[in-house]
Amino acid sequence: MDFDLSDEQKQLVETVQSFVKKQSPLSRLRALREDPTGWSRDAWRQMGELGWISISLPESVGGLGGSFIDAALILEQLGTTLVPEPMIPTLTAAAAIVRAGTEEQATRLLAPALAGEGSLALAAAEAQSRFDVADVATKAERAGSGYRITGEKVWVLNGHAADTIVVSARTAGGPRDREGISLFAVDRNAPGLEVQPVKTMDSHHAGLLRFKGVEVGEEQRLGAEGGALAALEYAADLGAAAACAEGLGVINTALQMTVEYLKTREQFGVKIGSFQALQHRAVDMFIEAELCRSMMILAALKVADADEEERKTAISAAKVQLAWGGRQVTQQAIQLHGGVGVTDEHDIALYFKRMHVLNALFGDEDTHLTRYARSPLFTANVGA
Amino acid sequence: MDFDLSDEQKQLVETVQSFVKKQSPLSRLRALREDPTGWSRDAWRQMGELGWISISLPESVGGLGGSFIDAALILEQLGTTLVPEPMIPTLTAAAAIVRAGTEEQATRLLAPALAGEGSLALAAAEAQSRFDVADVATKAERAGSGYRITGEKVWVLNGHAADTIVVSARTAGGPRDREGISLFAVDRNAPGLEVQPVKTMDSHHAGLLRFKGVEVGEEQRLGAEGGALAALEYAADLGAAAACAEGLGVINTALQMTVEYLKTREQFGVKIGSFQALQHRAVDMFIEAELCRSMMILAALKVADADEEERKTAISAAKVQLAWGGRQVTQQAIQLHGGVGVTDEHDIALYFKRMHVLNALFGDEDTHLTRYARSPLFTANVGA
Amino acid sequence: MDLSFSPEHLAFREEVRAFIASAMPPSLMTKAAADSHFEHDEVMEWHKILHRKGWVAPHWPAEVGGSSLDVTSRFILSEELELAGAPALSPFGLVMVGPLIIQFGTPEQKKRFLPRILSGEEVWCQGYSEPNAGSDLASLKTRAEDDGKGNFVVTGQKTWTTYAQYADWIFCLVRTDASAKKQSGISFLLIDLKTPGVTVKPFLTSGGTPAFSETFFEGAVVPKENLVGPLNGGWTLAKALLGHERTLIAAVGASIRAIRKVKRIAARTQKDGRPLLEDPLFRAKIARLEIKLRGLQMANYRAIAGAQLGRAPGPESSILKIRGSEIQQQCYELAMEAMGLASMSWFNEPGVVHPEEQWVPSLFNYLRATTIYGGTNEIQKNIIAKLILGIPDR
Amino acid sequence: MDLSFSPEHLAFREEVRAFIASAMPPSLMTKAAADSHFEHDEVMEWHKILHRKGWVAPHWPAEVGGSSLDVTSRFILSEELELAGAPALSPFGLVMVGPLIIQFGTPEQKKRFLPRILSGEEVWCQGYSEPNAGSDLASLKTRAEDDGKGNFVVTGQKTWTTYAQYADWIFCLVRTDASAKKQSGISFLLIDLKTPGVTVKPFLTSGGTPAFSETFFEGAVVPKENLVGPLNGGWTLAKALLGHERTLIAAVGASIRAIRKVKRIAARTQKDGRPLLEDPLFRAKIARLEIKLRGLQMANYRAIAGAQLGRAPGPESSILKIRGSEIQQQCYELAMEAMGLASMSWFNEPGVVHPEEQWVPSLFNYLRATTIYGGTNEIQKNIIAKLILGIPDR
Repeated sequence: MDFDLSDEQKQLVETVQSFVKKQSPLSRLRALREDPTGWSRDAWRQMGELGWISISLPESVGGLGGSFIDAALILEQLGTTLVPEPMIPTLTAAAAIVRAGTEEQATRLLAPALAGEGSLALAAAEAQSRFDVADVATKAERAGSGYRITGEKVWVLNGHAADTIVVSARTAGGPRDREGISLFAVDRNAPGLEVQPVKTMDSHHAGLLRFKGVEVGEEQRLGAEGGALAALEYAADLGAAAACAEGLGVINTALQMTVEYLKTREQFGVKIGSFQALQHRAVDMFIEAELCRSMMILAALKVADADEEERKTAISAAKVQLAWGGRQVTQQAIQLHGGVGVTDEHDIALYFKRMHVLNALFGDEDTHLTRYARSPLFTANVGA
Repeated sequence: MDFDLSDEQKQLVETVQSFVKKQSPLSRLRALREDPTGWSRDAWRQMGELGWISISLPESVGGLGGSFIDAALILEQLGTTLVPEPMIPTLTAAAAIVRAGTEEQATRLLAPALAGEGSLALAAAEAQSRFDVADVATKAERAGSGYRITGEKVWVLNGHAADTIVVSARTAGGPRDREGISLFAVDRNAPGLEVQPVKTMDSHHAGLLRFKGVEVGEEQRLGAEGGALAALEYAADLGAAAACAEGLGVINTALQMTVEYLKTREQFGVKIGSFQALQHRAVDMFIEAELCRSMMILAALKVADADEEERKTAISAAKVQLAWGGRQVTQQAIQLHGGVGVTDEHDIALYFKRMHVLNALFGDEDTHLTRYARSPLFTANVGA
Repeated sequence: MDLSFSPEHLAFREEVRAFIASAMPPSLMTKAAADSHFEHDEVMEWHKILHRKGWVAPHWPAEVGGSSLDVTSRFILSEELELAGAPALSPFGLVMVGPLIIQFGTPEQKKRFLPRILSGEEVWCQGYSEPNAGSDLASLKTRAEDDGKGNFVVTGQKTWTTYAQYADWIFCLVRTDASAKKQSGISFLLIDLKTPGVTVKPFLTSGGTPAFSETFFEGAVVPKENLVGPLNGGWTLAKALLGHERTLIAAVGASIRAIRKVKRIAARTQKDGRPLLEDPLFRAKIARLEIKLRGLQMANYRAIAGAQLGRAPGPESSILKIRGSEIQQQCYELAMEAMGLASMSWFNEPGVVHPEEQWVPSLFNYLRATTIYGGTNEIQKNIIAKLILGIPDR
Repeated sequence: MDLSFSPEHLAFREEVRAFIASAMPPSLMTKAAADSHFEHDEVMEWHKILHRKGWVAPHWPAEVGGSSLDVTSRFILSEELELAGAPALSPFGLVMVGPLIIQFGTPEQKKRFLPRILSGEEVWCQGYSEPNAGSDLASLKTRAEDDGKGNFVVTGQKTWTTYAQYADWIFCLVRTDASAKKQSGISFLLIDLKTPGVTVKPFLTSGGTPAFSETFFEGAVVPKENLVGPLNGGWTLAKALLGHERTLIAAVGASIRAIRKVKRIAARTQKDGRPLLEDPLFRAKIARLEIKLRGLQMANYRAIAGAQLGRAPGPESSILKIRGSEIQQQCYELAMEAMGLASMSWFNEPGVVHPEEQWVPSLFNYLRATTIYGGTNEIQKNIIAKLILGIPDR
C-alpha cells in the first residue's frame, strides 16, 4: 500500500497548479461564457503539448503510457479553477476508441486530439436512456459496404465543437439488449449530421446531435459489430472516475474558500468562524472532502482493474461519495457565504453549478448506488 | 379548522397529567421490570374506572362514545412517564372486535377490559409476515360446528397477560391473499394455546403464542368468514396512530429533559447550553417534535375517516414522521446527555428504548413510506 | 379538534379558483403552467387584476383599502394563488412597508402612500442589508444627517435591494445618531428613487435572473416628513415587521405545486424502460418529501387556526421559515434529479427541454437563497434556542 | 500509488487467519460467530492465547515484550481479529497505560508493570472522568495529598472506570496542586485497587451489560513511586495518549463484520414473500452504508500508509473517530431494522431470536456510547476546526 505521489507525479501536479494559477484563473471561464465554443483552442493546444491529454493512454496508440492516476491528478487541479477545455469528453471518447478499436484506428483517430489540435466527443446518451449506455435506440443499418446511422443523441459533452464523434448505435437487438451495440467514429462534417449547440449550467456548451441517415464506412466501426457494450461501459466508467477527480478539485476549492470566508468575514463584531455551529458545519464539509479524496483515489486506481465487477463497484462507490459529498460541501459553501453566495458575481456559485453537472455526468448518485447494490460482489462473502 | 381542546379534553389531559405525576412516575416502570406481568392490575383497574380504556369506543358496545383524539390525548400523557399498562394492545384488539364483530360480541368481549378488570391482545404478526397483516399462515380449519386453529403468532403485545386474544387466521386462500382471513376471539385458557412470555427492550413483556389445534366455536368468529382484512387493517392503523400519540409524549419528554440538562450541566465553567452547536441541535430536536405533534394530530383525526385511502396515507405519513423525528430526538437526547445517557440508571435511555419499540410497532418507517408511495392518492391530482 | 374547513371557507376557495381561471390572461396562464419567470410588467398586470377584485392586500384593514377577509380566507386566497402558479406580487409595498405605515405612519403618510401601493402605481423595494450588515443588520452604516432645512442627507450603500430597478420608492433603515450604540441610533426612512444622488445598479442572481440590485446614496436629500415612526426608533419598526403573520413564509402552496411537477417529470422520464415515477427509490424520495411537506402544512394550519383566534404566533410558527425554505430547495433538487442530464440545461431556446422544465435549473440555483434571506436559518435557530427553548447564551 | 498489500503482508494475513482458526477454543468460536458478549474470563482466556503467540501488544517495542511487526502488519492483525469476531482485549493496560509507562515510566516501573500487563496477570482500568469532569476533563477534583511519609493520600470519585470490577490496578489523573489552574496541577498516578479506602461500584450500561463502574477513593494511601512522569505533569501524559495511532479507532473490521451480519439477517427475513435483502429500498440502505464504510476504510489505509512511513497522523486520520463511531451505530440501526419486531427482544432465552441476533438489541443501545467516549464527536469537531482548519475561537 502506497498513497504517495512519485517525484514525477509531484512535478506534474506543480505544473498544473502553476498553469491554473497563472494562465487559467476562474476569470477565463467567465470570459468564455458567451463564446460559442466556450473553451480556447490555444489553451487546448498547450495542454496537448504538455502531454496532459495523452498522459494515461498507451504508448502503442501515441500516448505517454501513464496510469489513469496521472490524468486524475491533472483533472483535480483543473477543477480548482473550473478550466473549461474538453478534457473529460476527449478522454472518455479516447477510452472507447482504444478499448474497442484497432491500434491502427486508435492511432489515426487520436493523433489530432492528443496533440491538442482537435478534440473528441462521446455521443452515448439518448432522450430515453437516462444513464444506461445499453439503452440505445439510434440505429446503424447496413447500407452498401458501410452503414447508415439514424437517431438522436442528447447532451453530448463537447458535441458542439468536437472534430470526431464516437457514437453508439444499434446494429441488432431490441432496446436495452446488451448485445447488438456498435461504436462508430464519425466526422463532425459528415453529411446528415446536425449539431444543435446548447448551453449548460456550468458555463460550458454541449451538443444535441441528430443523425439523419449519416453514412459511415466499415472502417469507421470500432471493434466487432454488435459487441461494443463492454468498451462503452469502460469509457463511461472512466468518465465517471474523471468526474470524481475534477469534482475533488471543485470540492476542495469550495471548502477552502468557505474556511477563508469564515476566518475573514465579520458580523456582530467577531469573525463568523467563531460561531461554533458554523465551525462544525465547516468540519462536516472537511470530513466529506477527505472521504471524497479517499474514494477518488480508489476510483482512479480501479479504472484499469481487469475484474469488471471490481471496477464497477469501486467506481460506483466513488461516484456516490463524490455526489453526496460534493452536494453537501457546495450547498454548505453557499449557505456559509450567505447572500453573496447566491449572486452570479461570486465564484462560489460557479463551483456549485459545476458540481451539479459533474454529479449528473456518467450516472447520478442513485444510478450508481443501484448498480453497486446489484453487483454480484455485494452479496458475495456474506456467510460467516 | 380548529386545533383547540374542548374544556372536557383539557380536563381529561389534566387528570392524566396528575395521574402520571403522582401515581405513575417512571420509577413504577423500573419497579415492574422484573415482574412477570410487567404492569399493575390495580393501576389498570383505576384506568378502567376513570373511563380511559373505553373513552373512544362507541356507546353501543359499552364505550363512552368519544373520538380517537381523546384516547390519543391520554396516550400522549402516558408516554411522558412510560406507563406500562396495556392500553395500546387493548385498544387495537378492541378496534378489531368492534369493526369486525357484532354489537353483541363486542359488548360481551369488551366489558371486562373496559372496566379494567381484564385486558386484550391482538395476535396478528407471524415470523414471516413482517408488518403485513394480510400475510397470514396460521390456519383455521372447519372442525365440527366450529374451527381448529393451528399456527404461531410472534411478539404479541400483552400476549403474556391478556384474558382474551383476537387472532387472525386463514380460512381460505394462499399466503398474502387479501381474501380468506378471519378473526377469532380466543380465551387465554383455551386448550392447545401455548403462551411463551418474552421480555422486550422497553421493559415490557409480550407473548409468543402457539396455537396447537385450538378449537373455537362459530360464535367466536368476528364477522363474516374470510372477510376480516379490512377490520384488521383498521385495527393496525389505529394501533399505529396510538403509537404516534404515545410517541409524542416520549419525544416531548426527551426534548424537555435535554433542554433542562443543557441549562444546568456545566463544563468548561459554563452551562453546556451556551455552546451554539448544542443549541442548534436542541432546536433541530424541537422542530422535529413540533412536526411530530402536527402529524400525530393528523393521524388521530383521520383514524375514523370513512375514506380508507385517506386514513391509510395520513397514518402512514404520521408514522414516518414520528419514526424519523422520534429517532432523531431520542438519539440526540442521549448524545447531549453524554456519558450518563448510555447508563441504565439514567431515564433518558428508557425513552430511547420505548421510542424504538413504538417505531417498530404496526409498521416501521420504510413500511409506511412504501405504503404511502403506493397509494392511488399519491399519483392523483398530478396533472396541471 | 377539526381539520376541515367550514362550508363558508370551502365556498370561498371555489370562488378564488373560479376567479383565477376566468381573470388570468392566457399569456400569464401559459407561463404559470410552466412555472416560468414572470417579467415585472407581467407581475404588475396581475397586480392590477387582483387590485380590481380587492385582493392585493387582504391583510390590510378594510378602512385603508384592505379587505374584511378573515385569517383563514386570506390563507386560502394565498394558497390558491400559489397553487395556480400566479405571479407572486411584489411583497415590499403590500406586505412590508404598507403594514408599517398603517401601524406607525402619520395620517398624511397613509394618505400619500397606501392608495398607490394598492393600485400598483408605485412600486417599492427594501433597503435594509448592506455589504457589511447582513445577519448583523444593526451594524448598518448608511447615514441620514439633518441638514437643518427640514431634510435628511443620506449617504451610503444598500444591497439586496431586490428588483430596485423596477421600483419607485425604497424604504430604508438608516443611521440618524452616529454616537448611539447599534440599534438605538437607527431610523426608518422612505426615499423616492428618483431623488438626485440615488443610483440603482442591478446584478444577477446565481439563477441568472436580474433580481438583485445595489442602491447607492450619495448625498440624497430626503424630506423629514418621510420619516416613519420616531427618530432613532427604526429598530422597533424593523422588529414589528418580523412579528407579522408567518404563515405565508412556509410557501406550502408553492411546494405542493413543485412536488406535483416532480411527479409529472418523473412520469414522462424513462428509466430502464419504465417511467422513473415507478422506480422504488425515486418514488420513496418523493414520498418522503411529500410527507415532510404534509407536516409543514399541518404546522401551518395550526398557526392559522391560532391566528384566526387572535393569538400571537406559537412555537409551531417559528419552524415554518426554517422548514419551508428547506423543503422548497429539496423540491427543486428532486426536480433536477428527475431531469437527469437535461438538468444541465441553462437558458436554452424553447424545445431543448420540456416547457415546464425550462426554469427548473435557474430556480434550483436561486432557491439556495431561501435559507439565507429573511434572516438565515442559523439566525432563526439562535432565536428559537433563546426565545422558545429558553437556553441562555454564555 | 498502489492499493495492494505486499506479498509479505498478504502472507502475514494468511498466517493470522490460520492462527485464529486453529488457536481459538470452540466455545469462543461459537460466541464469536454470533457476536455474543464475552465474559471477562473469556477475554482473559483469549488474552493468554495471544500472549503465548506474542501478539497481545504488537505496537510495543520488541525490547519490552512487544513485537517487530511493522504498522501494516499490526493493522492486518487487528483487522483480522475484528473480522473473526475475537474477544476484544482490554485496552487499558495494552493500549493506554502500557505505552505511557514505556514512554514516561522509570526503569523500576517498567519492570514492575509491563510484564504483568503482557501476561494478563494484572488487569487495568482507567480513572480519568469524574461526574463533573467529562468533556471538561481538566476540571477533575480527585486530589492526592502528600502525607510527608512518601505517600499520596487520594480522595475523590472516578466514573466510567470501565470493568473496574475485574481490574487489579487503575491509572488516574489526580489533582496534586490545588492552587494551580486546571491542567497544571494534575498528576498521573497508578493505584492498586486492593488499597484500603478504594471501592468499586459497578453499574449497568443502557445495553444491559455491567461494563461501567464508579470508583471511590476515601483516603487511599498510594506510594509516591507510583507517580508516572513529573509531579503536576500529568496533563502531558494524558495528551500523549491521544497522539497514538488512531487507525484502530475506526473499527473498520467490526463494521465490515456488522454489515455482513445485516445482509445475512436481511437474507433470511421475509418481506412481502421475498427476502428483505431483495427489497430495493433496504438494499440501497445497506449499499449506502457499505459505501460510507469503504470511504472510511480508504481513509484508514491512507493513515496506515502514512504511519508506515513514520509520518505524524495527517488530516485523514482526524476523521476516523467521528466517522467510525457513526458507522458503527448505523450498522446496528440497520440490523435492528432488518430484524423487524424481533428487534424488541431483550435478553430472552435462546431460541426466541436467531443466535446471531441475540445481542443486536443490546449493542444497538450500547453503541450510542461510541460517539460519546474517547472525547465526544462534538469535542473532536472543535479540535478539527481549530487545529486542522485553523479557524480561530472568538
